[in-house]
Amino acid sequence: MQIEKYYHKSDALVVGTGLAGLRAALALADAGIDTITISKVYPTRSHSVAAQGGIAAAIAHASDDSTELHMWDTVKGSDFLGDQDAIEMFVNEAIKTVYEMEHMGVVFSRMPDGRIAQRRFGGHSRPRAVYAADYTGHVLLHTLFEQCIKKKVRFFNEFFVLKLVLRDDGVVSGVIAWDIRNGGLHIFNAKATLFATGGFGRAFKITSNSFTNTGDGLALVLREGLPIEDLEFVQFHPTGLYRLGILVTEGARGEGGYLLNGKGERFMERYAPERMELAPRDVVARAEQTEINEGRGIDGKDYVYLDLRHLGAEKIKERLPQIRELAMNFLGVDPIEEPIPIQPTAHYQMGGIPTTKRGEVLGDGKTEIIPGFYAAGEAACVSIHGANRLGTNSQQEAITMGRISGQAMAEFVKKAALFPIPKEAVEEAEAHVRKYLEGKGSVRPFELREKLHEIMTGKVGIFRNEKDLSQAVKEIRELEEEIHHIHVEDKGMKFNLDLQEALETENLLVFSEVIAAGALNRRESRGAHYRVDYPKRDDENWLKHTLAWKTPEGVRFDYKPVVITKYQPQERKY
Amino acid sequence: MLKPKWFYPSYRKDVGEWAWILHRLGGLALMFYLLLHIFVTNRLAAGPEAFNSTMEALSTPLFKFLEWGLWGVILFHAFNGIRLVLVDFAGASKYQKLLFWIAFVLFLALWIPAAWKFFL
Amino acid sequence: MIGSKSLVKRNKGAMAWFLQRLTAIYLFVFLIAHFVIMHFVGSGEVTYGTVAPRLSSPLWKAGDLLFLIFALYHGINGLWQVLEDYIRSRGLRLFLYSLLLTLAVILFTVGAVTIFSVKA
Amino acid sequence: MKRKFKIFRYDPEKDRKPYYKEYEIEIEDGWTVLDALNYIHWYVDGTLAYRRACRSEICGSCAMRINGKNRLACKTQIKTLGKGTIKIEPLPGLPIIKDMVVDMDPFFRNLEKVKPYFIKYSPLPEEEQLQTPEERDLINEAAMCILCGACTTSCPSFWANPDYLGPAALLKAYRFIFDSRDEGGKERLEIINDRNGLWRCHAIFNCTEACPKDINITYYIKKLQNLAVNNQF
Repeated sequence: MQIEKYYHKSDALVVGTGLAGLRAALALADAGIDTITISKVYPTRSHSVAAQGGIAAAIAHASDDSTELHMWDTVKGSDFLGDQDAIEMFVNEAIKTVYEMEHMGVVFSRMPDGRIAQRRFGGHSRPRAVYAADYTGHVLLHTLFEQCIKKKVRFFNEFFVLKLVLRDDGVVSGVIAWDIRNGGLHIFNAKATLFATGGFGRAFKITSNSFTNTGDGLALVLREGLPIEDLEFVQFHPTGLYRLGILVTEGARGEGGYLLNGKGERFMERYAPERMELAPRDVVARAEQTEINEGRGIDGKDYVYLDLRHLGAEKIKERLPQIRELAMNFLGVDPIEEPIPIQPTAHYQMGGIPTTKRGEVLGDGKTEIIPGFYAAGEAACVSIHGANRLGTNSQQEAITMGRISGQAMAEFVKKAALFPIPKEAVEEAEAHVRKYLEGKGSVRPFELREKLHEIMTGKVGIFRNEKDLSQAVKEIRELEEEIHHIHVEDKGMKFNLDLQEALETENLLVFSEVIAAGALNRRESRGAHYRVDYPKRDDENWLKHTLAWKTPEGVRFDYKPVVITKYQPQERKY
Repeated sequence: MLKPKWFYPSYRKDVGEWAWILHRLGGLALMFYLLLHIFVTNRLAAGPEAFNSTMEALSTPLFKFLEWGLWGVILFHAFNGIRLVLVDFAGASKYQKLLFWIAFVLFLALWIPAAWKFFL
Repeated sequence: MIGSKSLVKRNKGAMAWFLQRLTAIYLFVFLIAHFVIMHFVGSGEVTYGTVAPRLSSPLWKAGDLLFLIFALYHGINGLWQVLEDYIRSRGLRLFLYSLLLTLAVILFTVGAVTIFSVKA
Repeated sequence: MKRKFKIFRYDPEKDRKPYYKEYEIEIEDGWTVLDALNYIHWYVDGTLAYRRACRSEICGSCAMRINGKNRLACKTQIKTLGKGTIKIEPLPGLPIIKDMVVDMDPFFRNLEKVKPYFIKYSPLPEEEQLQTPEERDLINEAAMCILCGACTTSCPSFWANPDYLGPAALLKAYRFIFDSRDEGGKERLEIINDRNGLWRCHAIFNCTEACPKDINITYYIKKLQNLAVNNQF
């Protein structure tokens, strides 16, 4: 079989076109850098588009607020695992980000006097979420896409990255990608490469994430022998539509929605008497799961209700139109008249590719910067979110870190040289595709995925324990063997969805082991990571970031300290 | 370069598309009729005899029937035209379906009973 | 947001669109009146004797002339709109446009001759 | 419950011309057309190609023609499609890459023609530009567009003449022209006031019928047409 090869050169390369990727591309274009973006999908299909509730910034329009408060809320929300120097920078930049986005034309919801409106969100002590009804991510992503069109960024849409080119001398000089539409290998050679490849929700059975969120960036980085930070912290969003996991924004609770169990009780009273439904997500998701596990789900089943009826038809239609539409279409429930059946859904990865505050990727996870390699957004771990992210901080992080990394890249590119891509890298990528196109296995990609879903949701979910986790690690490793026997039915070059799913499944398996092993390794409960057998936070032994490497023998761990500047760890109560 | 296609007959048509198709075909028919009409009435300029003989030749039942058909085409084109004017200038887009059915009922009500006038 | 009075200089279809609708309203009224007079009041018989006296009054002449102009505008422009939908090549568009223009001039001349030459 | 699907198939590498293939599968209550396509792809025929991403009506990937009409597969509940065989085809009017996958580039190229981005010449304030809720309401619905392409590819004017900007691009123009903060309205109006622009809209309403976000696109195109006419005087 003939596989064509195409070569491209540019100064900067951005992989992923969600909020982080597009913002970085825009920063690069603003600096006059020739930029290529690569994406598995058309930019407006990136999963940032599905973010709903808002974007956090202490602009203090709806109350007294300050960056200090935002910082404190974020640090506390992170269960003190967030790096405080990064958080401090982040909350200050956040305000700039909101005004900057407004200047690009984002249609934020407004107060009667014409200023930007804000609303409450979980874990934030003030109404801090700047929003556009319940489609904030949509307007932000489209606005950045529009600005990139204006600046004539070069888009390569529907390309699947097969390999990150990390040269022997430790320099990243581009990526090698598969043209989904027409087949063929495209070799992108650049002075600097940014990974804004998003999250890994699709490792789980019930997830709010798009089909595209298969954590490809993480797998590519792990394959090159680089570490990943804090991957055991998986955020479960408390309100996913029952059985589907489709996101119902926290803004629904921010506007005043209640959570009810099978007995009709507002059960959050028992778990977070002060903040109630607006406690951070880890707390609410655990509370829900506890109710369900103890038989107090609706009719004893595995869901609870999100009740919006008391908000009234007008408020629901104005502030939460999309939620209403989704509930009506997928569950046949009109939130104006009935409560919405919901359950926790895998939502966000707190960990990721370890980076500095400028988005530079750390080769050893600690201090050693890889020349020409950057990461931003959900794929990266600066660690702003620590062990648990607060709602609305992710869109803010994606855009803010996208901008900062883009600017850092622009500076780097102006001084850097272009290093060629070694022949072996291209051969490796080609072999990777050929393995599937020419293989004669018997396992279908989706069979493997379903097995993985069962393991991840069943054993690496909200409540974790030693036995399940060690079993999960073992089973994932077995699945990784099976990937070699995979059978791709479609052997064609044009839009081969089967091939894409096989490649994605392999990626899922690569990092899922790291999640499970990391969860097994961390013998404490902190933020989103809850060990039934170690239910207490253990600052003495575990106030540190996990760094994990893939090795043939299993996952290897190392640690780095948490940066603590202003706030000493204390008990976390809501 | 994108290849244009004249039409997708299999695309599921709602009233809007039906209205457009009928309006367009009716318009073409009316344009053709206008052409004939202008030449026929021009016989007036040739004096009474010429005109009357032409008119006589055109008073067969077939022409009566065609005239009745013409009345129908005009009615549909006219009422749907009013609907379009309302959509264009009065922001009536949200009511376009209702307006279509009103136009359609008016068209039928004025067309079908009018048959006796043409055939008598 | 743009002010509603800033000027777009070249005519790229805006006026044609507007006039199509303006003429439509006149045609709607005139044509229905025309049919009612021709077919519903009076004998329905069309001879020089019944038609010519009416057409020779100056008021009718003016109305007819206006009708001729508007109907031709509406019809030719409508036809042009249809052609524009399906024809993309600039050259062919130009050719058809001149063809339609010629047709309009011929029809106008023939029609105008009729209107002015009718005597009671 | 068993349901039959008649699916458009075309792989330019293998097939000389397109054909339809029937699949009968067991569906569950609450399934959307996308669920059915996934099932067929995963368990019945791995060579089937289509686009999908968010599966929650917001990314716009899975627009296709279902039972003759453009819709989002992820939004279309199977139970709303009656009892007969369900026919699935790609969006009309765009080049077909494979099966339900069409080349969206012409669609996005048309979008790019209308300067689909915020334009401001006067200096920006330090903080936000003010905009009242009423001013924002003017463009709220138009800003909901997800660029799925269902509207433009449902338009007979676009089928016949792909140079026509199409409803999606015009809606985007509206979203900026009627934005109280934007200053590029005049130049945008110059672009869309064109024989291949605004005036190819004949109020057929297919776009409005097809829009999965229930945006009354025709209404906004009409507002643009009126604005363009007013600017003639």
